[in-house]
Order: sequence, then structure tokens, then C-alpha cells
Amino acid sequence: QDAGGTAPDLAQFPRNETVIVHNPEGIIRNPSWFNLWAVGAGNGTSNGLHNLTTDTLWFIDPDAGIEGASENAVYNSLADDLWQYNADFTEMSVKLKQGIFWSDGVEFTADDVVFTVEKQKATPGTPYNGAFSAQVAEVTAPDKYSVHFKLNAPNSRFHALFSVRWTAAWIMPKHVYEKVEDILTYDANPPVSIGPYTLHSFDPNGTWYIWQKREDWQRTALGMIAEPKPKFVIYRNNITTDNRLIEIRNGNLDMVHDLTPEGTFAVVKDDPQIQGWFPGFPYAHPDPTLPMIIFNHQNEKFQDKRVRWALALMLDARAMSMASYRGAATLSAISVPPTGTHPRDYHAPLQDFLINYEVDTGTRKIKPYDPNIGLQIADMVRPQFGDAVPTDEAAVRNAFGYGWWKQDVAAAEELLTAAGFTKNGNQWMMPNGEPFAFELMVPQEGVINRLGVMIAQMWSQAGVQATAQVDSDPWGRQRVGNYETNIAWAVETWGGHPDLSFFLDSYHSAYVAKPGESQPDRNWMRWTDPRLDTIIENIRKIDFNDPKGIEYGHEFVKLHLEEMPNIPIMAYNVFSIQSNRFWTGWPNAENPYANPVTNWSNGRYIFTQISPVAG
Amino acid sequence: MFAVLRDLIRYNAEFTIGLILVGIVAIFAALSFFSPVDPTQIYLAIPDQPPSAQYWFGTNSRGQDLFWQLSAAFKNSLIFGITVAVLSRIISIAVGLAAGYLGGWVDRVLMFINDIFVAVPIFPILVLFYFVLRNHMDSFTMALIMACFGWPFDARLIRSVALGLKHREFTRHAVFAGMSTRKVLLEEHLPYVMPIVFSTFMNNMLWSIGMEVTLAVLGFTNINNPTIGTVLYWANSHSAMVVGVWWWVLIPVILIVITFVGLFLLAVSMNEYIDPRSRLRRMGA
Amino acid sequence: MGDNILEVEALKAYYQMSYFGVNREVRAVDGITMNVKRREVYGIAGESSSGKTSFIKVLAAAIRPPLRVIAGSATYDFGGKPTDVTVATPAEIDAIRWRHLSYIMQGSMSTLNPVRRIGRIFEDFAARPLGLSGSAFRQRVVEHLGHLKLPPSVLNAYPHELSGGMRQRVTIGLATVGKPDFIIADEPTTALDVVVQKDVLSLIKNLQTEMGSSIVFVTHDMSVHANIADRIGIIYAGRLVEEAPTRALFTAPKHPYSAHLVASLPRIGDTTQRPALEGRPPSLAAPPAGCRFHPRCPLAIDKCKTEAPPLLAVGPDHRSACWRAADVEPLVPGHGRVGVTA
Amino acid sequence: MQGYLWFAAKRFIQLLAVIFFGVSAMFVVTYLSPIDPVEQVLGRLSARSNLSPEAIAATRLALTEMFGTDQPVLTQYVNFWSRLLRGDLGASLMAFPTPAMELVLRAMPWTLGLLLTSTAITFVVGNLAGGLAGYFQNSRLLKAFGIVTMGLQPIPYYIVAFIILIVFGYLWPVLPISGGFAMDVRPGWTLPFILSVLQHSLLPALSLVLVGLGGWFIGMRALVSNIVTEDYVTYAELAGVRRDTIVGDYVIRNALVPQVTALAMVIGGVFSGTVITEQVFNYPGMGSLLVDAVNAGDYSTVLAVCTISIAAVALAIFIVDLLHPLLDPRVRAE
Amino acid sequence: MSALLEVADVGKRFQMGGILGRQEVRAVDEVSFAIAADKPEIFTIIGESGSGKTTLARMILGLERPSSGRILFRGEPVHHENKADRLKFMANVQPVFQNPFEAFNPLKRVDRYLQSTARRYLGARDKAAIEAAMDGALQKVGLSLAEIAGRFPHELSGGQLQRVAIARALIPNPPLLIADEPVSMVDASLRMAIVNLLKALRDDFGVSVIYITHDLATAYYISDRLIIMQKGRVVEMGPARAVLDNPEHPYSQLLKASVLSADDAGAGNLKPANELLQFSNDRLSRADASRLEERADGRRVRV
Ligand SMILES: Nc1ncnc2c1ncn2[C@@H]1O[C@H](COP(=O)(O)OP(=O)(O)OP(=O)(O)O)[C@@H](O)[C@H]1O
Ligand SMILES: Nc1ncnc2c1ncn2[C@@H]1O[C@H](COP(=O)(O)OP(=O)(O)OP(=O)(O)O)[C@@H](O)[C@H]1O
Ligand SMILES: [Mg+2]
Ligand SMILES: [Mg+2]
Repeated sequence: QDAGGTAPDLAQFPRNETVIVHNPEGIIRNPSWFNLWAVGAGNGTSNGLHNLTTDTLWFIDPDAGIEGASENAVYNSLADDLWQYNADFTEMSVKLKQGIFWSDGVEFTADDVVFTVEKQKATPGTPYNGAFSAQVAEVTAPDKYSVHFKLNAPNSRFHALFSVRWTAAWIMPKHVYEKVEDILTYDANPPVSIGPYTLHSFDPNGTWYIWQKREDWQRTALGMIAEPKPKFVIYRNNITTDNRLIEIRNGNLDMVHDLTPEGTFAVVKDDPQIQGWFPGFPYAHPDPTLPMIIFNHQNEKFQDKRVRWALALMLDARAMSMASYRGAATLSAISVPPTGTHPRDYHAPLQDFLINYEVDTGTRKIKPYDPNIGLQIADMVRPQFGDAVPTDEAAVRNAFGYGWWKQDVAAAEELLTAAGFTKNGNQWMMPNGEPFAFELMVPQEGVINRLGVMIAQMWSQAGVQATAQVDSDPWGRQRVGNYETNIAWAVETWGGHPDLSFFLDSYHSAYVAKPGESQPDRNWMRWTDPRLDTIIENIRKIDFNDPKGIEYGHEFVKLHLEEMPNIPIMAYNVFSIQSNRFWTGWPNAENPYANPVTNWSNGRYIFTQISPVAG
Repeated sequence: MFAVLRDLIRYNAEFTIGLILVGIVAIFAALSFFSPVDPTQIYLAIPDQPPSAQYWFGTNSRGQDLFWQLSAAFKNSLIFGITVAVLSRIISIAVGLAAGYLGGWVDRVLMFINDIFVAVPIFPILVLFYFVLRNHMDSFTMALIMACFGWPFDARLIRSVALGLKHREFTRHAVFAGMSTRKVLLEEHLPYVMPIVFSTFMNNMLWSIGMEVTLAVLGFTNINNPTIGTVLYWANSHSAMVVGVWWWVLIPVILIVITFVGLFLLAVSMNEYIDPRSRLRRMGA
Repeated sequence: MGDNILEVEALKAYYQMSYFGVNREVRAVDGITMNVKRREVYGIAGESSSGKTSFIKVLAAAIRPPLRVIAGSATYDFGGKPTDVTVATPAEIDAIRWRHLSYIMQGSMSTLNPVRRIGRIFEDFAARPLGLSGSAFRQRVVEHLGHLKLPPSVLNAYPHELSGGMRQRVTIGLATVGKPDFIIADEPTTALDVVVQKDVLSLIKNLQTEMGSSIVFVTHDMSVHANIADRIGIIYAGRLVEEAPTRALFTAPKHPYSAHLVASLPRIGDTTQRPALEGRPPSLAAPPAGCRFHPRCPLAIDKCKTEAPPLLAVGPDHRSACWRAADVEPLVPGHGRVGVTA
Repeated sequence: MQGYLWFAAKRFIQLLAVIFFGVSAMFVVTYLSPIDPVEQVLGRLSARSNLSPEAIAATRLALTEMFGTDQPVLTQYVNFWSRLLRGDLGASLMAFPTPAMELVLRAMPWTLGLLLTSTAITFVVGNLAGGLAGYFQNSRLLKAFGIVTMGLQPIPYYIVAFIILIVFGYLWPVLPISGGFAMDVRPGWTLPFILSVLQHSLLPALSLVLVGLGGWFIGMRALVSNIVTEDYVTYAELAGVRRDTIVGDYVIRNALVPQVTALAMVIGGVFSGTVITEQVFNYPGMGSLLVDAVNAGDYSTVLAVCTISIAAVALAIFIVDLLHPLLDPRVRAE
Repeated sequence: MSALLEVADVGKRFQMGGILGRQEVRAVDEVSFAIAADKPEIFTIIGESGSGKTTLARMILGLERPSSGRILFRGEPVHHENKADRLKFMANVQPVFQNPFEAFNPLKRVDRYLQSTARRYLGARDKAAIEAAMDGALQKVGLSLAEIAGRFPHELSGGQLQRVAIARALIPNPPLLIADEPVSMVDASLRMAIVNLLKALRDDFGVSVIYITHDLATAYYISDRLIIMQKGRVVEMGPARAVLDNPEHPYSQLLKASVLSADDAGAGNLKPANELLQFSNDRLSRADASRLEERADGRRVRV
């Protein structure tokens, strides 16, 4: 052991058999509750429960997926094959794997799937109650290993309910839950597992869980891919940022979900055994989400797209990157996150389009796109981080992004003038004569907060009275449209798969609510456009893997650029780090077989790929 | 007044040291009125610079010159602390003197209210108010709320002194000299409780600033408003302590210690000056 | 030392204070020479703030800042080595305390710990000097309380549960249970009503006779002195101005201040106009030059304003510090002025 | 004795009234809070999945009904009290349908264990040291102690806790920095478990003690420096009463009454925990429960914690008032 | 003869004892006397400590309500709910305090009290009128405003302070002063000054004084009539000299016997009057069935 830290006091759990994972959940308030089919029970989810003991039909990896085990980042998990829709997408059938057993020895069959759907359909307060009752007309099991769904309406993305990105509709053990009278009050302690691990023990105060590998791990979908190596997996939650850093340095954690940028830079420098996603700067893993400036389209200040564009052109991408991530940001000018396979599918192909993209300022046409901003940022951080910063252009683009808008205050002024704004001293006045002033809602935590503060500052400097307004609960206000502008992400994607329906479907104008009413997730800006509706309806009509999907996706990106309903900025980079002190083989940018962020259910694949350092 | 000050400075080392310490901090805080930079703006300087000739207190990871940042933070926190202390002193003096002097049902009602304020936990109230008021929760509102909770204990202390004063002969004398209740309380009794007021003033400031820090560290205040609490909040959210930007934490802590040690010395020496007993001793009764 | 149990030599004890730059010196005891004989009750009288308590504090070895002994000595002789309390070490003082020398402090209300039962206070004070403990000690205390006409039940009482007279008796009990050779009593009967006062005084007197102790007894009430003291010293503004056997002092005072004190005592059955002493008591921080009484003295002559009169013998055991001692006459009730034979 | 009972009875009614008004005030404040527990659950549910808008709307309806948040305030208020009087604090909304009381009871032993001990230690050590420092005003050691606590006191607690964490968890990692006990011991009244609990509580307790000492110390020193001028102290000294008796039974004993009253008010506050300690040392307890509950809009739990805290403070004041005559015999006669 | 003050069958009971058991204390029990309006006098109340003297005084001042009986000042009850009435009453009946050092707030100038009194009771507004009133009152006690103005209590001697206190009480020209042990806290040399002043007030300014004390000698010296109280009851009352020269009630006799006299200075006459004490206690135990009986010389004695 090196001098840096004490050996963990885990006599029963030898480190070469045990992986200790940081779970970002806070204290789990209902620690002895393992029933994932009741909403809001206060139980843990990413405490190992949905990482190690649950399963459903498919997994879609936010990164590339394990080669050979997945195709196009899609794993067949409990399903033996991909979904099969009928021609008009009103029925879906699926074949199930054979030889999979629950941890209590009962075989998994189609009956479990049917039970899962029917039980939740019948029980309000279960997570998929709404989805199943709205969409499923009938579910049957033609035989022990196949399931057939009849849908209420055509839906080409119905399988998404059973496809894990972060989570999905987990299959219930019928033989357990059919005996339970009210599943909403059933704690399922200990849980019957369909994954390769079962519960060993847990903290009655809700801060750690220990899972033990099943003797019959081969009889699980994950085990069929490869053997999960650790005998024990410990999930520890409620660890403050600084404690995480200390604990991974002291060898009491192997995987950390997230750190501050500064903390990461420090610990990586301090301990050569610790790695991030990128081998060098910026270390962070880009989540398939896209922080952006979201305008409330129901606010009259932001009705005019020239105003929205003007606000975009007032921003300096370099400053935003430096302020938020100390340069470790992966920029994106378009409304698709620069992560997973998206650069291949969207950013690279659209690069030329962007370079030539013109904006009419009312007085002239400008080409606002700067393809080299990522390179500039890399140059900016090089003095501080030296060799850790990549030099290869492709690597830089991957890590720092493909480009962003040039800061062009003159053009912004022209756009505002064209929109009827006037300038009074250094203050822009709206057409109605009032000063152009608004609030930018920012979360109180982390990099997004820093980003928001920086943006408000740049706008203020350009004569727009924007104030960053910190809110510890932006979700609630975002949902009812109680904000003017907001920093959050209105885009989330599968990551490994180019289909955009994951977020785009809910952008349909049919879902836009009145001001003050709850708005369905994702289209926080309440943007409506008939052209957008057409694109969404077209996507609904094609298959998930249909290559036309990418075309529609490009159409969406272009429409978005024209309207600029929100200003995409960068990937949501997560400073997930792992220690190679006891285990190696973690995923990273060079071998992106899985998402290293520990609370995603997909993280389970990592356990099949790592190996202990010592015996 | 001036002569008193001069005497105190000349002959009371504690007072002098206290005055110097508090003076340093007060001047430092007042400098923020002449700040060349807007303390809410970020990335105006190179981040993470240790203290140097250019940046006396260094710069933080947000690219702010800590000198001006802390100057503004201390201005805001001191104003906040003083506001809370003054307001809650006013309440506690009013309640304590009235309850002690008037007695009877007034006393019972006031002490009952007092008990309620003691019993109700302030922390959840502040957090809930933060959610209710959100961006309207400026430091003055917070000071008002804190003042509402900062008085009960001291009011009890004052009451106990007032209870004793009530039976003193000079109180009865004042009543028969036709002085109104208000006059008796303010002119006859108030001077006797001033030592308590002074020492609890400091404790109350300490409490309110500490509470502000707690709330800020947890993110339940307007974190864009520079205060001691938000300085620490930002230091924390940039892992300043583990990353080695020690000056971001150490300098404010030193300044706080200076402030309160200074205030403590002032309170002690002022008390000695105004304590009626030392005065009595001086007059040789 | 012979006959004297206490000899005080030119004692000066000042309060020296520095208060915000104002250096103040209160000359509370300013050159007192006197002695106390064995088995004698020595009364000290004087105006309020004339330095009686300060003097007593020195005698009781209760000298602590800001009171400082500037000069002189106060030496006790308890049989063994004489002890000068102005220079004695704490250990030496501890050795005589409560065994030989005890003190009844002024103000019986505040001298007893309010949260301690009387019995415990007795243990605290007297168990060690008496060398007794447990039931033997208790028996001794109960017995002693009997002399003071206190029931044993007071031992279980808290101070506030006792009346003023009882509390005063407890204090006297604390000081006398060890049968000390020398008792210093500072106004032990002030604030008691006449019935109780007489009662307490007679107890003190009885104890004194029984134990054969000497007592220094301070009060400004001359009628008390008249009945308890063998000899009386009159202090005015930090100085002993007259000292005489009781009878002599009352019948033939040789200092105008003493004469006034004696004369101003009203009596039942006598309604003649009594004089009041005019003027303010002098400040001890800036006492008048010469004789300190001269601004209020009806007999004052020019010499009095500049030269302080020494304390000189004017009769057997009788000393007076007045340039015109010979001219002082006992005040005849009805004259309204200090008599002058000129 | 009858008088005492009468006094206690009157005082008890006041206790109940304080609790009633205090809890009602908390009810109003929580009611004003805009956080909707339903939306909080929905947020957690939908943030990471792609549920359709219809599905979410349906779930919202179901949850609103389950939580009863759609009822008028007055109904909620009456329900709240009628449940409370039956000893039921309602179901937690962030861990539905677990009773809020269960969450509280889980957190309480840790909070009480840590805070009661550290408060007891600070009270005893602080007052003792303060008492001695007030009495022996020239002692170098005690002066130094005073200066250290004085300097320590204004440092925000968060920083003190953090420095302790860094020192004992990072620079010289000898003590555990997280959790209430080690993962490889089973909870129970076993020696390893108790040792583990003690070991884990050392750092949090140390931080609390360091920060808490100053207040008691300074308060006691001030009280004592007044009491030493009292005649009964001087008189006892003159009589040669033993020093320890004077310090203990004459000086500190008389200063104790106000300090015990202060303790009562502090002890009550113990029940709402200390968020910062719990956060810095990942220690289980009521503070983080409270913050989580506020954040989640779990008003049942917020009110449960507050009710207990209010009841505890009120009870502590009540007890001190009842004890007052025992501590100070003078009160008995007033 | 119209009565200035009439105290009729006044009694006061207190709930005594703290929270550990309580009992009723009869602080004052059926006390009656009257002071005539046209004949100023010094009316003395004598008694052991705790005999109810202060309580009686407080009731006369309207600070305490009698439990039974009534107290009339110029035919009107002394207790006023109404502030203005209360003020009017206070202008007529003023107290003199026990301890001159305590009666003034040491942190404040002494003339404040005089000013306030003049302003409130005389309704004087302008400075000149106030000062004239102050000076007038101070002259009556042998002081002047010039001596007193702007001084703090510690700058004055005890005798001066007590005289200022009395002067203040005189500002509204009250016909009645209540002096509760005004000399018990001052030393012998001051005592006569105060007592003589009270006498002068009666003789020169026609002010009646209720003089409370347990000092029989000064009572004999100045008072016209007196009452002797024991445990709340009047045991003997009547012309001062007659009563004190020849007390009849055992308690009165005990009091007189306990007075230390300087006459036999040096003789040490400290023998407690045990016999009288015995008598007095015997009487006390039978007091419930007793009543006051008139005597030929005008005194009344409890038998
Ligand atoms: N602790 C003290 N500090 C300063 N001056 C003091 C102190 N104690 C007493 N004095 C002053 O010393 C002088 C003598 O006071 P002392 O108490 O000896 O008088 P006294 O004759 O006992 O009076 P009394 O009859 O009121 O008890 C007074 O002027 C007093 O103000
Ligand atoms: N407010 C009160 N509450 C209860 N008991 C009281 C109160 N005031 C006086 N007493 C009691 O009434 C009795 C008479 O008291 P009071 O003060 O009138 O006596 P006093 O004659 O003035 O005595 P002293 O000579 O000591 O001043 C005492 O026993 C006293 O304890
Ligand atoms: Mg004295
Ligand atoms: Mg009285």
C-alpha cells in the first residue's frame, strides 16, 4: 500500500474481490425498501438495486457498448432479439431468452413480462401505470418465451419503455408480487434478483449496500455475456464531494460518480492510479444531455427569433467553457449532445452546413459559426495542464467539441435593432420602450451554476439586464413555466443510438401546456412550430433503426438552428473517475465500452470487463 | 463622548486593541464602496492566484480578486449581522424590560411568546422561507427573520435584571416623580441592561453570521450575493481546501477571527466602562 | 506585647485604583495607632465611609486589591510567634484564621452562600479549624447554636429561610464556634430591629465573657457602643480622632466630633432640640489639609486648617487628636451647639 | 407540596400551549412553502426515462390523491392535529407510505447519541474551565485556554469541521470520516459494533466540542467573575474554606442556574440535528433528514422533526422551570 | 374636623411561601386611624420588622390594594384606575425614601427627578416656571437649585441627597408625606438633620408626615401621635409622648426596654428583657380574640 491512505477496514471484504462504488444518491430514507415498482417510496435506486438485480428486455448504451455483445449500442438483455412491430406499429412482439432464473430458483418466463404490464396497468402509483394504461391494449404470452403487445395507437417507439438508457420498465418477479396484496406497501426485503447479484447487507441508516455474486450468475442475462468479476459490490451513497476525493485517495472507493473539475484535476495529478474518461484533459465523461439556455416562449420577451439569435451571438464560448468547466467542456452548437455516437451521426456530417450557415441580421448576412473554438480552448488550457491536453485535432474535437458561434456583438446589435429594439446608453430597450431585462434561473450546484452566472454576466456587458437567479429547486418552476430564461437541458438522447425520439417526441405542440400549468418534460421552452410537429410525426412513423431517422434528425437540427428556441452550449460533462489501485479495465474514451457514470443501470456491464490488480 | 473615547483608547489596552481590530475590518469592508470591480462578476482575473503584490489576497477559482470579493462579503455580512443584532436587541430590550417591570399578565404573555420563539426551530423556518421567498429573500429579509428569533434568550436575561431593578428604590422614586412607564424603562432601567446588550450584541452577530454561513454552505441563500457564507460556499464548491487554494478559506477565517476578537475586546472594555457597579465603585458608594 | 493581643502601629491602608487613566487613591486608613487588650471589647465608631470597614479589613487580614497597606503594622499575639498580618504569608494567616482570629463581616444578608444549607456552611468554615468531623462536629455546632438560641433545625435551612436576626446569629455562630481569641465584628446588628438587636448584642457579650476573647466591634450607633464596648475609638476620615474608655467618652469627650456623636443621640423622654452636624463628610481621596474635621468643626482655629493634630493622651487610657481638646465640653442637651469654654 | 403541584400543573398547561402554538406556526410555514411533493416524486421518476406526457399526467393524479395534497388547508390542519393527538405523524411523502415517525426514529438515536454526548462534554468542560478561569484569573493555562476558545469560536463551524476532516481523514488518515459505523459489523449491542460507533463518532464529536466550548466558557467566566465579588465568597475565603469547596460549591454552583437554563434551550435544539456535521462527516441524523424533507416537500417529516424539536425544547424549559427551585433554594420561597 | 386621610379597618393578606407550600400572611390586620386636614402632625408608625409598616404605607400610597377596609384621602379612595386621577392623588401624597443613595439612579443627574415632578404635577411647561418650582422646594429643605443642578448622586452627600428627595416630594405642595424609615440607612450624624427637617416641614409648611421607623427615640423626638404595630396589628396607639413615656401593652414595653441607652454608657446593660418578651408572646398568642380599648389619656391599647 502506498503511504497516501489507510487500508479500508473491511476485513470481510477482500479488496481483490470487492468493488466499492460511489452512488450519488443522498441518504436513502427508506433503506429497507427494495420494491422498485412503487413510486416515491424513498428507496434507493442506483444503490445497486437497478444496477445489479433488475433486468428488462433491452439496454441501449450511451456509449459504444461492448463489442460483440451489443449492436449499434443495443443489447438484447432478457429479449433474445430486437423488437418486432407489425406494419402500422400497432403490435409488438418479442422473443425472450431461455435459461434465465430468478435468484430464488424460479425460472423467468413470458408470464413475468405479462404480469409486469398488467399489474402496473391496474395499479395507480406504479411507475409505468400511466404509460401502460395509455398505450397497451392487451398483452399476452403466446408461449413461455414470447410476449405479444397490442397497442391502443400506432407507436414505433413502444419498445423504448423496455429499453434501458438510465432505467426502464423493470420486469417484476410474478411469483413474488402476485402474492402481495398491495404492492405499493410491499418492501420486497430482501429483493428477488434477476441480475447476477443478491443483497448481502445494507446500512439501516441508508448509506451503503453490499451485494454478493450469485452462485448461479450464469443463469442471468449479464452472466451470459461474461462473468462479473467482483464477488462483492459495495455501493456507498451520501458522500460529499470532498469526502469522495479523500475516500478514493485512501482506497475506500473504486469508482466515483462525479467530482468538481478542480477536485478532479487535483486528484488525478495527485494519484497516478486514478483515471478519468479522457486520459488527459478534460477527463470528464460527456453525458448524453445538453445544457442550454432555455427561453420561455410563452414570455413575450422571447417571441422573436432574432432576439434569441442576438442573445446567442453575445456569448463567448471560450468564456463559458472556462467558467463552467475550467475549459473541460465539450461544446455543441446544435441541439444534439456531442457524446456517444452522435459526433459520428450529427456533428461531423453537419460541420460543413454549420460553417456555411448564414444568419440575416437585417442589414447583412453573417456566417456565425467558428469551427475552431475547441482548438482555441485547448490552446488556452495547455499552459496549465501541458501534456495532459491532447494535440491531435480529431482528439481535440472529440474532447472540446466541434465548434460554436463566434461572439459577434455587432451582429447581435443589428439583430436586436431589426427586431425593433433600441439602445439607450449601454442598455437595450424593448420595442415597448421598457428596458430589456430578465432573469436567468440557474441551479445552485456545480458547473451549470457557474455557466449561468457567466452567461448573465456576458449579457449584462452587452447591454441586456440579465441577472442570474439561483434556485435550489428549478425543476418545479421549470415544469410550470415559471421562469423567463433558464439553464437546464431540454435534450437527452440515447447516446449510443442516433434516434432522437427520446426527447423529441414530447416537443410536439399537442403537449404544450398553458402558462402556469405543468408542462410535460423536455420541451421546457414550450416551443411550438408546425414544421417541428411534422418532423416528430414522421419519426413516429418509422422504425427505431430506420436510417431515415438520422435524416429527420438532421432536419430537426436545421429547424432548430433557424429558430434558435434555446441555445445549446455543451455536453453535460461528468467528472467520473476510477481508481486502478485494486481493479483495472475501466471504460474510457479509448475503450468506450460503457458509460462510467455509476448511477446508470448500464454500469453493470463494467463489472464483466474489469479485473482485480492482485490475485 | 469624545473624551470618553479618548480616555478609553489611552488607558484601556483592550479597548484600543479591539478598536484597532474592528477598525481594520470595518475599513476593509468599507473599501468595497470604492471597489474597482463588481464583486458579482466572475472571470475578471486569472483564477487560483496565490496572494501576491498584485492580488493581495490572491484570486479564487472563479477568477475574482479575493481582496475586493472579501471586502464586499465582509461589508454585506457585517451589515447583516449588525442589522440582526440591532433589531433583535430592540425586541429583546423592549420585551425584557417590559416583562420584568410590568410583571403580571404582561410578563406571563410575553414570556409565553418567548417560550414559543425559543421552541420553534429556526433552521427549517429559514429554509422554508427561502423556498417561499426565493429571490425576494434578500439579506434584509433574512435579517428580519433572524431578528425575530434572535431575541428570546437575551430578553430573558434582560428580564431577570429588570425584575431586580423593579424593586429598587430609584424606580419607585421615578414613578412618584411622575415619570411615565416608557420613561422609567428607557431612562432608568435601560442603562443597567446595557452591559448585557453589549455582550449579547456580539454573540448575536456571531450567531447570525454563523447561521448565514450554514445556510449559504447548504445553498439556501442567494449565493450570488457576496457574504462570508457565500465565499465559503463557492470555495467549497470548487473544492478549494483539498485542491490547495487555501487562501480562499484561510483569509476570510482570519478576518472573521479578527472581527470577533475585536468585538469581544470592545464589548468587555465598554462594559467595564458602563457597568454601573464599576461606576458605583468609582463614586465610592 | 504583654497585655495587648493586637498592636496597630501607624497603619496606612489606601485603595489605589487606576480607572481609565484616573489614578485615585482613597486614604481609607491613614495612620492609625492603637491596641486591643486581652478580653477587651474595643468599639470603633465613626461616620459612614470614614474607613471603619477598611481598617477592619486590614485587621482581619482581608487585604486585597485595590486595598493596599502602605505603611505600618498590625501584629497579633496569640501566645506563639506574633503575627503581623500586613506582611504575613498566606500560610501564616491560614494558621491563625478561625482558630484564633475570626471575622463577622458587614451585611449578614450577603455573607451566606444562598444555595448552601447552614449545616454545610458550618462544615466549610469550622470543621477544619476545629479538627472535628462527623457527629462530634455536629454536636459541637448544635451546642454552640444553643448558646445563640438557635434550634438545631437551622442547620437544615437555607439562609433565605431565616429571619434577619437568625441569619445574623448564624454569622456570629460561624465566627465564634471555634472559640477564637480575637473576633472582629463589623456592624453585626445594623438593620436589626431593637428587640432583636439587643438580643444579639447580649449573646455576643456573653460569648465573649465565656470564651475570654477580645472583640473589635464596629458600628456607628453610639448607643450600641455605650452598652458593649470597654473602650471606644472614634474614626473620622481615616484617622483615629479619639480613643477613650466608654464611660469617659460619653461623659467627657475630648474631640468635638465625638462630642457631637454623643450629643446627637436622642432619648426617650427628652424632646429638646438636637443638633445636626453641618457640612459634608470629607472625601478620602482629597481629604482637607490639617485636621480633617476642621471644615465642620465649631471650634476650628487657623492652626486646624494647616496642621494635623496628633493623637495625644488627655487622660487615663484617653487619647484625642484635637488642638483644642481641652476646650471640648460635653454638649449639654438644649444648647444646640457644641459647647465651648473659652 | 400542594403549591408545587399547582405550580407544575400551571406550568404544564403552558407547556402544552407552547407546543400547540409552535407546531401550528410550523404548519403554517410549511404550508406556505411552494415545493410540491408530487412534483418532486415525478421529477425523480421522469428525469431519467422517457415517459410520455400522458403517462406523467396520470401518475400526477394518482400521487396527488395518495398524498392528500389537494385538500383545503383547514382540512389538512384539522387532520394533522387529530392524527398527531393519536400519536401519528402521518406518512412520509418522500418515502411513501413509510410513517414519518419511522424516519425520525431511525435518525434520532444517532443525533441524540452524538449531540447529547458532545453537548454534555462541552457543557461540563466549558463550564468547569470557564468557572476556573473566572476564579483563578491569573492562571496562565486558563488564560491560554480562553484565548484558544475565543479564537476558535468565531470560525464558522463548517470550516472547523472541515479542517478536522482533512487533518484526520486525509493528511493523517487515522479515523473514519464517513458513516455511523463500519460496513463489516452488524448493528446490535455487540462490542465490535459499539467500538465502531464510538470510533466513527470521534471526529464529528470533536468538531462539535471544539466549537461548542467557547460559548459556555465565556459565559461561565463572565458569570463567575461577578460572583467572586459577592460577599459570601469573600467571607468564605477569609474563613479559610477549602479552595475546591469555594470554587465548586460557592462560585460555580451559584453560576449554574443561568447556565442550566441556557442548557435547556440548547438541549432542545439538539433534536433538529446539525446539518453541517452530518453533511461533512456523512453522519446519520435528523439534520439531513430535515433538509431532505424540506427539499422533497415532505411536510409530514418536516413537521414530525419540528414537532419533536418543539416538544423537546418546551419540555426542557419546563423541566428546568420545575428544577429551578431545587437548583436555587431561594426560588422556592418567592 | 375633616379628615385628610382616613384609614378604616384596613387589612392586607398575602399568599406567602413559594411554590413549595404556601400560607397566608396577615401583613396588616384591621388598622384604623385618621389624620386631620387642619392640624398638621407627624404621625409615627413603630413596630418590629415585618410588622406590616411598609405594607401599610404602600396601601396609603395606593400601590397596594387593601384586602379589607378602606383608605380615604380627602374622602376619596386612594386607589385610582384612571391615570389622571392617580396623578392628581400622587400630587397630594408623596413618599420619602429609605435610602438616599438608592433613591436616585446613580447613572442619572439628580435634578431630573425634580424637573419631571414639576412638569407632571404642576403642569409647568416653560423652563423658568419649572426651575422656579424646583428652587422653591429646594429652598424649603435648605438647598438651592444652583447647588444641585447638573449633579450626579455621587457628587452629593447622603444628607443632601435625602434633602433633595424630600424637596422633590414637596414640589407639588402635598399636604401629606409618607416617610418609610427615612433615617434607618443614614448614619448618626445625618439622622438628626433629616429628622429635624421633617419637624420643620410640619411646623413651617404645614405638611403632615407619616413617619415610619423602629427607632423609638426619634419617634419620641418628633412625633405627635404614634401607633405601635406587632405582626400586622396595632397594639397601642395614641399621643406619642404619653405612650412612650408609659407604654402599657407588653410589646410596647418590650420595645421600650430594648432601646439601648447611652445613659449608662460603659455599664453594659444588655440583659434582654426576657420577661417582657414572654408577656408579649403570650399576648400575641391570644391576639385573635383581642380588641383595642380606649384609655383616659387618649391612647388605645390592645387587650
Ligand atoms: N473596594 C473599594 N474600592 C475603592 N474604594 C473603596 C472600596 N471600599 C471602600 N472604599 C472607599 O473607602 C472609604 C472607606 O470605606 P469603608 O467601607 O471603610 O467605610 P466605613 O466606615 O466602613 O463605612 P460604612 O459605615 O458605610 O460601612 C470610602 O470612601 C469608600 O468609598
Ligand atoms: N408582596 C408581598 N408578598 C408577600 N408577602 C409580603 C409582601 N410584602 C410584605 N409581605 C409580608 O408582610 C409582612 C409585613 O411586611 P412589611 O414589609 O410591611 O413589614 P415592615 O414592618 O415594613 O418591616 P421592616 O421593618 O422590615 O421594613 C412581612 O411578613 C412580609 O414578609
Ligand atoms: Mg463599613
Ligand atoms: Mg419596611
